[in-house]
Amino acid sequence: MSNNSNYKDSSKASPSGGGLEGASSYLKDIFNGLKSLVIGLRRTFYYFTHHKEIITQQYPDNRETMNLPERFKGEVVMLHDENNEHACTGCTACELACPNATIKIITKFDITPEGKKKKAIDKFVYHLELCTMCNLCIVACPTDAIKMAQTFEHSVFNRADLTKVLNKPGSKIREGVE
Amino acid sequence: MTNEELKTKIAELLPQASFDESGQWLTINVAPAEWKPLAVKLKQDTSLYFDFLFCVTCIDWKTHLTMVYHLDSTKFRHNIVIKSIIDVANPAIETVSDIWQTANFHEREVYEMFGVNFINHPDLRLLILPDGWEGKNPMLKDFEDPVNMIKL
Amino acid sequence: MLSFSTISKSIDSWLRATFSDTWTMVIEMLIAGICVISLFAILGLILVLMERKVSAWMQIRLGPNRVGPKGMFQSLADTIKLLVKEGLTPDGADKFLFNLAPILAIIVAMLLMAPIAFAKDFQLWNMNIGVLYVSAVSSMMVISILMAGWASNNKYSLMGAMRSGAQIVSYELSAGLSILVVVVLSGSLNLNEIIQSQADGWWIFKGHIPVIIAFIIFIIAVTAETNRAPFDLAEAESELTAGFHTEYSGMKFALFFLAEYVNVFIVCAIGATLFFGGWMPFHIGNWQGFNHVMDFIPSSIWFFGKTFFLIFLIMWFRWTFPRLRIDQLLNLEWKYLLPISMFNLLLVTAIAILGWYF
Amino acid sequence: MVEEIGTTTDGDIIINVGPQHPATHGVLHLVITINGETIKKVEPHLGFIHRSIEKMCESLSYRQFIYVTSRMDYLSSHINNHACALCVEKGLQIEVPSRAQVIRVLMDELTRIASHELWWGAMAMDLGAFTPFFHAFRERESINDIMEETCGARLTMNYMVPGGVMQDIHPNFQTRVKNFITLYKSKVGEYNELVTGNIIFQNRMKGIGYLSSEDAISFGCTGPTARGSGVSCDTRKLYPYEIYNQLQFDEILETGCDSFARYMVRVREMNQSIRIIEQLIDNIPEGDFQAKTKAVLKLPKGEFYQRVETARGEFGVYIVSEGGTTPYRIKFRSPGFSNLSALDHIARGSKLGDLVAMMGTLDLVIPDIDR
Repeated sequence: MSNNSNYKDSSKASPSGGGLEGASSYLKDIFNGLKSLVIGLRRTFYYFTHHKEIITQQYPDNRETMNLPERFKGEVVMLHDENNEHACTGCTACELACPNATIKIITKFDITPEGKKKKAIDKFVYHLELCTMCNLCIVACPTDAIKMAQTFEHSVFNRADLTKVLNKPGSKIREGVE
Repeated sequence: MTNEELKTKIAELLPQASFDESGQWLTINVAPAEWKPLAVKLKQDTSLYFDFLFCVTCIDWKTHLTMVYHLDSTKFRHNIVIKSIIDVANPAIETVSDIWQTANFHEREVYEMFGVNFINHPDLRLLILPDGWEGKNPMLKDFEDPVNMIKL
Repeated sequence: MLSFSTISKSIDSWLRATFSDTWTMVIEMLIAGICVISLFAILGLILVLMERKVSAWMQIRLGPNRVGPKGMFQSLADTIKLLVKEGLTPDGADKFLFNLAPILAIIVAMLLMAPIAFAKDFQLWNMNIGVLYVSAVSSMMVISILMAGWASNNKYSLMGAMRSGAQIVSYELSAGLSILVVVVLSGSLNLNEIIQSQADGWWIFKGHIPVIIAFIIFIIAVTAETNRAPFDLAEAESELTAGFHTEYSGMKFALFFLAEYVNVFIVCAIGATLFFGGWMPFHIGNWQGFNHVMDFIPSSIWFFGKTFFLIFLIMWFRWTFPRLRIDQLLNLEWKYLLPISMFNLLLVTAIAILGWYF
Repeated sequence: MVEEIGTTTDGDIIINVGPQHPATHGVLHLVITINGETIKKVEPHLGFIHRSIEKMCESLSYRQFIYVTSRMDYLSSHINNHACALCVEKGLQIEVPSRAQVIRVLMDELTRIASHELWWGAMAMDLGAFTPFFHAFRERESINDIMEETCGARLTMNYMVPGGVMQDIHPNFQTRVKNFITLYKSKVGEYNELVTGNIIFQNRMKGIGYLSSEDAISFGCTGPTARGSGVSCDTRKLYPYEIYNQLQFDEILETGCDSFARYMVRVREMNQSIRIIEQLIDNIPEGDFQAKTKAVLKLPKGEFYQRVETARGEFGVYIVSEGGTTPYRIKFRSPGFSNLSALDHIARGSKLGDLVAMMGTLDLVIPDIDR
């Protein structure tokens, strides 16, 4: 069953009146048009009856089963091990690599047990609201201290919450990382 | 056509043009007043046939502006670059939008971004900037926008 | 067996026993009015949900599935949303006409309910010119669309309304001519008699190819008349944003929306009545046994089954085909459908006179 | 009422299509003059999403500016990045490892298919058929998943760096691309069933939006828009970059010059991209995915121009360097800007409904036009 089959292009000349040839090409046009519409209808009916083809992902419900690839660029995080130690030396390579001034590193001077002054990070400030997830800071980092996390639900009610300090309180640089 | 042939051919058309071959393509420096007559010839000459103007832009060198036209021929596939230095105080050059229709939009863009006045342009109005834009042309080097930060 | 007709009869006899004739009349009118309005609401809810599910499945989506079991209350939730939304009236609008238009649309749709036989002996008004009434009243729909388009003071609305005017007036003709085919065959304008004439088989089977052609033309024409894709030029989302109801919001928009769906239901009900025998079960000639088995299925189920089948057809078209252009639309009507249906009518008249149908 | 607003003396009506309009696919503003349903003039007003990317790039280093270009033509962001990386490499004369070249080309072609898929769905939606849009997204999603796995993002990948690509391909990459090719081949027939062969669609497309080849060249149209008018302009063939000169593929040319020709070019181009991917997917050479580059890139003084073929046409990057770490001036020659300028020419005299179809066949991406 199909409709609007007998439609013909207005730009084409209509078949010349009379004559078997004109009539047969007229009917052929109608038939071909009808056929093309039936083909389309058959395709949609196929999907109407084949529900296993449905590709909808029910997003908030499938949070547990959803697997984002490990390279997915969600936000920058700093890796801390079980001793609350990280690998950031405060070299500011990431700060320089960032195109948007997303990262601001505030350094301080630690006193080592030997009594020497050593440069270390005080705060690794990360402005998520400015970040475009371009991955340049991760590539620039010489000690692999930061990486991209797979989180993606970043909405917050307060804009200030998007400014994050990535090094955990009390954390210090891992031994041996220069 | 090779660069050498192009050079001899264009030198015939415009003896006072100077050439520069340091770049990717043959660059021809012309004075603003000479540009329009040359453009007509470049398009119409059967052995040159530069019918495809693929890029029109302007560079602000602070002391002067340079109009840059990139030309291609869909028949012979040779490219040239035309450069024309124009005065920064009173930037004006004749339009080529009647030769290559694509220049219409590109010149309107250059007009609002650099303030270059295209003489005889059929429709020289603001295209991208909001109507009633007052103030400097945004792509000039000394443009400062305190509201929307561009520099970091 | 409990059916609509026995219920209505018992209510009627009880009322007549309790009240005077005048009061019976008044109360019955009230009941009928309430029934029609609630049918409206229910139809709107069901059809919107149906459309969303049909489109979703054709588009490899799930469709509404959050509100209620399997998303069944989704359209109810939408209705509540539309009810509480602010109904804006634009500043430059002709306020009176702007507010009148959706009401007129819904009144037209309501009027069309009157002659439809929903089940055996269950009809609001069994008038002798039922077919004429339906085709006359349904063309009033265009007035509300024109009114809405004009009063909105919006160029998109106006263009949508003008398109719709040209479209509905044109397609009215071929719809009327294809309805006439059945009228000629059954020899009556009364919808009930048309149904009775199909007791030994529906017209679509009895009337050979001419009736099938008439049916195809009918379904094309009513798709166009109800402004449904591929003939939705009055709304034409990608061209006119929303056409004649661009400026409508809240409940006024909901009334247009409802009127569209109820119109679809009504034209499909008419189509089912004319070509598929309305509530008449599937009968084949004199096969008494078979016909008797078919009679066990309640007549209302037959009616709604056929109507919803036709509604599904119209939805199927909508979610498969691209839209026509306005000149192509008018070409289709005036150069193809109208001559064909005129010729078809001539053929059917000959068949009817010579008695060549079953 | 209606007379008061935007009506000219001879009964023409001026209508604003956009900036918010379902058919403009973005914030394009067209001021059209119509008489009844017939279009007399189309006048684009741009700038609603102009971010002055060229100016921004002047303050970004040669590594940094590449990511911004993803935000121009977001549907072929990968190819934009590619053009920028190539231009910087041209200036620095970096030899890109062959593995990186193959990966780049593979990604380019996947992007091209994804872009055409989206265009196909949106095109059908412009004409009022909603269903194809979702069917197109099914295939496009699987490309996006491949991108997500390897590049870490679905749309603005920023996978290209000067000298190669940012990361090596994911171990699953080859299998997933092969799965995609199987999926695509099983589904591409449906495109013809649903849209291409449909009589309504054909009648809506054939004979409208006539753009002669002379006009196409004069308006600077490139890509499928120009190839629909029979203009050979595939940069991959004419000015081959990367390894395109070693690959077997055809430049699709249609001579219809109308909307249907432009439509067919894109549909057929997808098959050519599949052909390129099939040639490369099993032949990714071993080696580095990135050339060794200095930490701070400094382009020598001079001018560098790189042309590539995006899904919409020829994309050009023109870098003027003064020898510093940031470009002195960057010009992006975007294909959409030139293609849009032809809209007025092809739309005059046709019906309002056809304007939407023409805009669809020009495949406009507004950030690409505005930059």
